[in-house]
Amino acid sequence: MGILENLYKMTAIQDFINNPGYLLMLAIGSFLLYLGIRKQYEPLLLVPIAFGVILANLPGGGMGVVSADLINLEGGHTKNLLEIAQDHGIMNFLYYSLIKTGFLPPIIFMGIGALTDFGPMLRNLRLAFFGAAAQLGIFIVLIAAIALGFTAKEAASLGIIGGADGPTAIYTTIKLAPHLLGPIAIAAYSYMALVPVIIPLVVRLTCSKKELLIHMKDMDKQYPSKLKIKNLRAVKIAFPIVLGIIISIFVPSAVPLLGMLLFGNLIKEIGVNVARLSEAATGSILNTATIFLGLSVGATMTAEVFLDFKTIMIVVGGFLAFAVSIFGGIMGVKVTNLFTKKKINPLCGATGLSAVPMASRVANDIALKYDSSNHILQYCMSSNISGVIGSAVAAGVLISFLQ
Amino acid sequence: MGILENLYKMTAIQDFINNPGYLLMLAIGSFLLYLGIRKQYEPLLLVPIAFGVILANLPGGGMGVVSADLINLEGGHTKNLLEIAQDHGIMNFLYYSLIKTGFLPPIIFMGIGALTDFGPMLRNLRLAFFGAAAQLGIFIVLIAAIALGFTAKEAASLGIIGGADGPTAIYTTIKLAPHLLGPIAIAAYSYMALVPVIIPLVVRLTCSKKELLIHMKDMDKQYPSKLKIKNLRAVKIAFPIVLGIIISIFVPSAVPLLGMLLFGNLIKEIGVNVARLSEAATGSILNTATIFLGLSVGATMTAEVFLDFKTIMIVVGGFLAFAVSIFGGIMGVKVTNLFTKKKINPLCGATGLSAVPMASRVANDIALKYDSSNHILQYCMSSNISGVIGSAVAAGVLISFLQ
Amino acid sequence: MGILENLYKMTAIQDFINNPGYLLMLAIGSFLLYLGIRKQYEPLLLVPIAFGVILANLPGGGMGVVSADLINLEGGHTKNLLEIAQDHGIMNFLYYSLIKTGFLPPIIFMGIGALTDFGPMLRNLRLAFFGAAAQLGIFIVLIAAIALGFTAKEAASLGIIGGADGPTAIYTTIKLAPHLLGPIAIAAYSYMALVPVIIPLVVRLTCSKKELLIHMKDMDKQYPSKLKIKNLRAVKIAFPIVLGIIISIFVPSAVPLLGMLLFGNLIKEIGVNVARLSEAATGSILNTATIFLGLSVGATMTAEVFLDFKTIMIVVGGFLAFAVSIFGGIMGVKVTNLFTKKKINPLCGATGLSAVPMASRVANDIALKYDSSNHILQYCMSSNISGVIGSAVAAGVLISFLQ
Amino acid sequence: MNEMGIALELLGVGMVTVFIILALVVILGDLIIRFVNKFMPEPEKVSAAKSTVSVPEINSKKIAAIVSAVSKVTNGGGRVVNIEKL
Amino acid sequence: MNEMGIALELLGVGMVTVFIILALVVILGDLIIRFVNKFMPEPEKVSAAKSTVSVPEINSKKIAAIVSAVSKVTNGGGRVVNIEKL
Amino acid sequence: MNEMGIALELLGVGMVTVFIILALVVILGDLIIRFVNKFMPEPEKVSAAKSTVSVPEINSKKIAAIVSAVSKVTNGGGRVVNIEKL
Ligand code: NA
Ligand code: NA
Ligand code: NA
Repeated sequence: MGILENLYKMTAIQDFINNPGYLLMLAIGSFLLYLGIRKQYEPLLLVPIAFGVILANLPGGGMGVVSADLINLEGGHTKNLLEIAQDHGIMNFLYYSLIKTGFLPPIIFMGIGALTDFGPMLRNLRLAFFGAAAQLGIFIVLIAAIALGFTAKEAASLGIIGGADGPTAIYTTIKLAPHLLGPIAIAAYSYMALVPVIIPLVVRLTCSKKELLIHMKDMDKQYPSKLKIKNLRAVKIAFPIVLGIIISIFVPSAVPLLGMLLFGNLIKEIGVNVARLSEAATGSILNTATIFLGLSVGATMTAEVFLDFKTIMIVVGGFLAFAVSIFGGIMGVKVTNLFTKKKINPLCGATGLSAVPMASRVANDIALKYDSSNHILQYCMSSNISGVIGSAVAAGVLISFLQ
Repeated sequence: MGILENLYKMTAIQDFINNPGYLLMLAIGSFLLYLGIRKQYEPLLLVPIAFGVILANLPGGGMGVVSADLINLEGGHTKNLLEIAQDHGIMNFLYYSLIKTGFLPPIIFMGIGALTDFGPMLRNLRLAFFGAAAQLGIFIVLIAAIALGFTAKEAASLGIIGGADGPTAIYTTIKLAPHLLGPIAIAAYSYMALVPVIIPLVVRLTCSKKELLIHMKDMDKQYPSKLKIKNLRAVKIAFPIVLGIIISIFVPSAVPLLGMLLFGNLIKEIGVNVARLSEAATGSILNTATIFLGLSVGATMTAEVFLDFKTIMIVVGGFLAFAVSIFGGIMGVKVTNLFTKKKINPLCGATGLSAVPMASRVANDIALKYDSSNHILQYCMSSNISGVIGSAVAAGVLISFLQ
Repeated sequence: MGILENLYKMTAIQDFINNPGYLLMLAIGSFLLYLGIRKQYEPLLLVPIAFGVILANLPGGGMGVVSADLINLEGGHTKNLLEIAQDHGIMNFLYYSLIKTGFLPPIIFMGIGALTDFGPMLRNLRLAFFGAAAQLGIFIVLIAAIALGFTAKEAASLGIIGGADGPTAIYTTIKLAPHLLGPIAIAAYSYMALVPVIIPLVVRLTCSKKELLIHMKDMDKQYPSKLKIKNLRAVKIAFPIVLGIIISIFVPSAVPLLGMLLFGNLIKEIGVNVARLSEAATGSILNTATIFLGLSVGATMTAEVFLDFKTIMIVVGGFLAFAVSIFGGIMGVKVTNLFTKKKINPLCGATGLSAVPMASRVANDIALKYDSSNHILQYCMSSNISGVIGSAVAAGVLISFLQ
Repeated sequence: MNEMGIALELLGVGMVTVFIILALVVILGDLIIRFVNKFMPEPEKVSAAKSTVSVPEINSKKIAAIVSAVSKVTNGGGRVVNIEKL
Repeated sequence: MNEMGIALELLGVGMVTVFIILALVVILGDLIIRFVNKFMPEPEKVSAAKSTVSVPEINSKKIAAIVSAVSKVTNGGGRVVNIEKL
Repeated sequence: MNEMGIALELLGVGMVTVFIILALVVILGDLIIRFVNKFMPEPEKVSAAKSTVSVPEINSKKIAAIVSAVSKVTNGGGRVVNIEKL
C-alpha cells in the first residue's frame, strides 16, 4: 500500500490533475512539432522549440525555465550558474547561461553572416534602400500594442516580429521583455515559414497587374546606370568592415548583432586562409547554438507563462507586423516610382522584410506568374538582405531607447 | 644555493615523498590507459578518464577536482565559476560547470539518441519487455551495499552500474553520491568493455543447451504474430514523441536523460530537414562532451578520494550488478517460456542490460556457436535498446526517492 | 527637435569627439586586418583579434572588455557570469568565462597536440636539446623590462613573447599581467608571422658561411649513432604519457598547458579507436576556441588600455625577445660544436624557438640557398617541436615564481 | 533497519516501475504502429517532394544520379550522407 | 499619454534611423566599389592565385566521378565524406 | 634592487630548468625507444588484428587508388579528407 502510494507520488499524474494546463501545453508542443516536421515550417528552429515546450511541461521533470524572480537575489545580485543548475536543473542552466546573457543570438548571427553572400546586394545596391521601408510593421504594431495596454518594452518586442528575423526578435525580447520570449520566438519563426502565404496576400491587396508586370531586366537595359564591379572579392572584404564601423557609430546598441553578422561575413569572404573559422561558424557553432537556443526558448513556455491573454495578442500582432512590413516595402517602391522614370517592380519592396532567401523566391514566383520572362530573384535579394540589416538597426533603436 | 632550493620547491618531488599515494594513482592511471589503448576497453571514454586520473595526481598541477566543501559557501551559496577557475584551476572549472551541474550526461544521451535506431526494437516489440528484468542487478546490489554499510545514496550509485549504461551511471552518481563518481564511472565503462566475458559466463551458469538452441526465426515462422509496419518513417517519428511524454509522466525524474535521448532520436528520424542538428548532436557536441566528461570524471580520482575501501567495494559490487542484471534478463525469458508456446531464446533476455550493440553481438555469437543458422542479432537488439530505457527509468526512480 | 536630439544621443558621434582615441584604435584594428588578410600574417588569429579590437572600440556597443576592478567584489568574490553578461555584455561574458579563467589556451594546446607529430623529434632526438637554448630571449628581455620599470609580472609576460608560442604567451599573461593581454598577444602572433624575416636577419648577423654549409645528412653518414626505432607507433604512444608525467613533476605549473598538449597528442597517436576525439580536438573545439580567443583577446584592447607607453615597449621588447631566442639557439649549437666532432648546422638551433613548422621551413630554405643538397627540414623540426615544450616549461617557471 | 527498508522498497518500486514502463513501451509501440498503418499507411508524396526543395544548391536530378550510381556499385551497402556544393 | 508618446517618437526615430542607415549602405557600397575599381581594379595576381585555391572549383560531374570511383575500389564500403580543394 | 634580483634568479632557475627538462626529453625518448625496441620490437599482431576489426577495412592500396583517382579528376586540386566505412 505504502509502496503504491509512493509510486503514485513519484509520477506526475497528480500534477496533471491539479493543472490541466500542462496537457494543453503538451498538445501545443505536439502541434508545433507537427508544423515543423510535417508542414516543414522552419524545422531547424521549430522542432527544438517544440520539443523544449514538451520538456518544459512534463511536471516534475524540472525542464521548464523558471521566472527571473527565482534567480535574482537582493542587491542586484543573481544566483550563479552552478546554483541555478543545482536548484533548477539543466534547462535553466542552459537558458540563463546562453539565452538570458544574450549570448546565442549574436553567435547565430555570426553563422548567418558566414552563410550570407552580399554579392546580389552589391550588384543592385539601390534596391537595398527598400529594406528600410519594410521595417514599418515593427513600429506600427508597437503603437497598436501600446494602445492595447502592453508596456512599451513588451510592445517593442512584439513589434520586432515584423522584422522577420528570428535571432533579432529573440535578442530584442531577451533585452526588453524576457517573459514573452517563447511566444514571440514561435510567432517569428512560424510567420517566417508562412512567408509564401503572407507575401502573395499583401501583394494581391496592394499591387495592380501593371505594377507586377514591371520588367526589371528591361528597365536595366533601358536605363543602364549600374556601376560595374571590377574586383568583387576586394569589395566583398571591404564592405563588412566599413559598413560595420559606420553603422555601429550610428546605432551602437546594434553592435552585438551586426558586428557578429559582419564578422561572420568577413571570415567567409577572406576565404581559404581562415576557412577553419568560417567552417566552425557555419557548422558546429551554428548548429550547436540552434539546438540549445531552440530547446531553451521552447522551455520558457510553461503553462503558467504561455496560457495568457498576451500570447493571443502576440499571435495576432505578429501577423500584422509581418503584413504591415510587406506593405511598407511595397509602398516604398510605389512612392519611388512616382518620382523616377526607371520603374521598380513593387515585389522588390515586398522582400525588404528579411526571411532570406524565401521571400525573394516567393516574389520571383509571383513575377514569373505574370510574365514568365521576368526573373527578379537577384533584384529581390538586394532588399531582402538589406532587410536583415534594417531589422537589426530597428532592434538597436528599440533597445537603446527602452532598455 | 637559494636558487637550487627554490628550484626544488617548484618541483613536486617533495609532494610525492610526503604522499606516495600520488605515485600509486599515476600507476592506476597508466594501467587504465593500457586497458583503453592496448586492450581497447571502451577507449573513447577510458582514455580521457585515465588521462584525467594522471593529470589530477600530478601534485602542484592543480588539475584534481576538489571537494565540494571548498566550493560551497555559507547560506546555500557556492563560489561562482569564475572564482572556481581562479581558485582551483581549469579542471575544476570544467567539472563544476559541466559535470556537477548534471549537464553533460543528458547531452551525451542526446547524441546517443541521434545514433540509435529504434527499428529493430519496433520490429520485435514484445522482446523489449525483457529490458525490464535485466535491471534486477541494480536493486539487488543496492540492497547488498546497504547491508555492507554504504549509505542508501551511495548504494544506489553503486547499483546503477548494473544498468550497464555509462551516462546513466554518471548522472545518477552526480545527483546522489558525487564523491564516488570516479570509481563508479570507471567500473561502469570497464565492465561494459568486459561484456564479451561476463555474458558468456552467466549464460554458461544458467542456461541449458536446449534453451540456447531455441531458433528465433523458426519460432517466428511457426507462430507468426507480428504486426507489419507499413510506414516505418512515420512510426519512428511518432515513437520517441509519444514514448517520451508517457514515460515522463510516470518517472518525471528521468526526463533530463530520456527527454534528451528521445529528442536526439527524433531529430535523427526527421532526417534531411534537420540534418544539421543531428550532425551536431552526434558529431561536435557528442565528441566534445566525451572529451570533457572523461577528463573531468577522471580528475575526480585524486589519491585522497580513490584510495579508500569503498573503491574496492565498487569494483566488486559493479561486477555483481552486471552479472545479476544478465541473470535477471535470462530468468525473465525462462519464466515467460513457462507460460507460452512460442519459446524465446534466453540469450534475448541476457541482452537486456544495455551495452548497445555489443551485448547483442556477443549473444548472437553464442547462439551461432550452438546452431550456425540461428541468427538472433535483430531479436537481441530489441531488449538491448529497451535496456537503455529501462536503466534510465531505474535511475529516475532512485533519484526521485533518494535525492 | 527632441527627436533629433534623442537620435544624436543614441549615436556614438559624441563619444568619438570626446575621445578620439577610439578612432585611432579603429585604424589600428583595420591595420591589423590588413596584416591578416592581405599580408597573411597568422590570419587565423590575427583576423579575429583585429575584429575584436574594432568591436571593442565602437563606443556604446558594449563590446570592450572592462577592467577586473568592475568585476571584483569585496571579500575576494567576483560578479558571477550571469551578472557580468547583464552588466557588461556578451564580450565580457566570453572574456571572463573563457579567457580570464585560463580555459582556452590549454584547450588550444590540446588541439595543437593532436596536430603535432613527434616523429621528426624522436628520429633526431639529440637536436631537441637546442629547444632549451632558444628560450634565452624570454629571460633576457625579462631582465631588460624590469630595468626599464616594468613590474616583474609584466616583464615576465613581455619576455614570454620570446617563446614564440601564442597560447603560451596568452596563458602566462592571463596569469601574471592580464591588463597587457591585447598587445602581448598581438606582438606574439605578429612576430610569429615575421619569422621568415627575423630568422634570416639573426642568422646573417651570427653565422659564418662555413657553419651554414654544415651538411646534416653527410654528418649522419659519417657519424652514424642514431637509435633505430623498431616500433614507431608504440614509441609515439608511450612518449607523451611518460614525458607528461616526468615534466609535470619538475614543473607542476606547466601541467595545464603541457598536460593538455600531450593528451591531444596521445589521442592522435592512438588513432582510429579514439578518432572521434582527435577530430573534435583538432576540428570543432580548436576552431571554436580560436574564434572566441581571438575576438575576446582583441576586445581587451580598448583605447584606454592600449594607448599607453607600455604598448610600444611590448612591440620593441617582443621583437628583441624573438631575436635573442634565435640567437640563443644558434649559440647553443656553436658551443656544442666546440666539443664534438659531429658538427651541427647552427640553423638547427635557430629553429628552437617554436613557430612550428614555419621556422623549420625558413631555416631549410636558408640551408638550401648555401647548398642545394642540404635538406635540413627534418633536423630543424626536432628543435622546433621541442621549442614548444621549452617555452611551456619556461612559462611554468615564471608562473610558479611570480604568481 | 531503516536504510534496509528503503532498499527493499526501492527493489519493489523500482522493478515494478521498470516493468510498467517497458510494458508501456510495448503497448504504445503497438498502438502507434496500428495507428500509422490505419491512417498513414504510405509515406506521403507531398512531403517527399517538399524535402527535395529543401536541398537547394545541388539539383535533385544530380543527387538522384549520384545516389543511384553509389547504390549500384555498392550493392546497396553505401550511402551518400551529404553532398555539399563547393 | 506618455507610453504612446514614446511609441510615436520611436516610430519617428526608428524609421528615420533605418532610412539613414540603409541610405548609408547604398552610399558606402557605391564608394567602396568606386574606390576598389580605381585603386585595385584587378584581383592582384598573388592574391588571386591564392584565392582561387579558396574557391574549390570541383564541379558536380567531378564529384560524381570521384564518388563512383570510390565506390568501385572499396566495393561499396567507402564513402566520400568530404572533398576539399587544396 | 629586489625586482632585479628576482629577474636574475629567474634567468638562472628558468634556463637551468628548461635545460634539465629538454635533457630529460632526450634521455626519456632514448629510453622509451630502447625499451620498445627490446620488449615490443614489432607492431604486435593481436592488436593489429583487433584494430583491423574496428578500422573500416579500407586498406592502403585502395586508399592510394582513391586518392590518385581524386587527384586525377581534380587536377591535383582536391584531397580526400576522410573515408568512412559504413
Ligand atoms: Na528585416
Ligand atoms: Na540498461
Ligand atoms: Na618556444
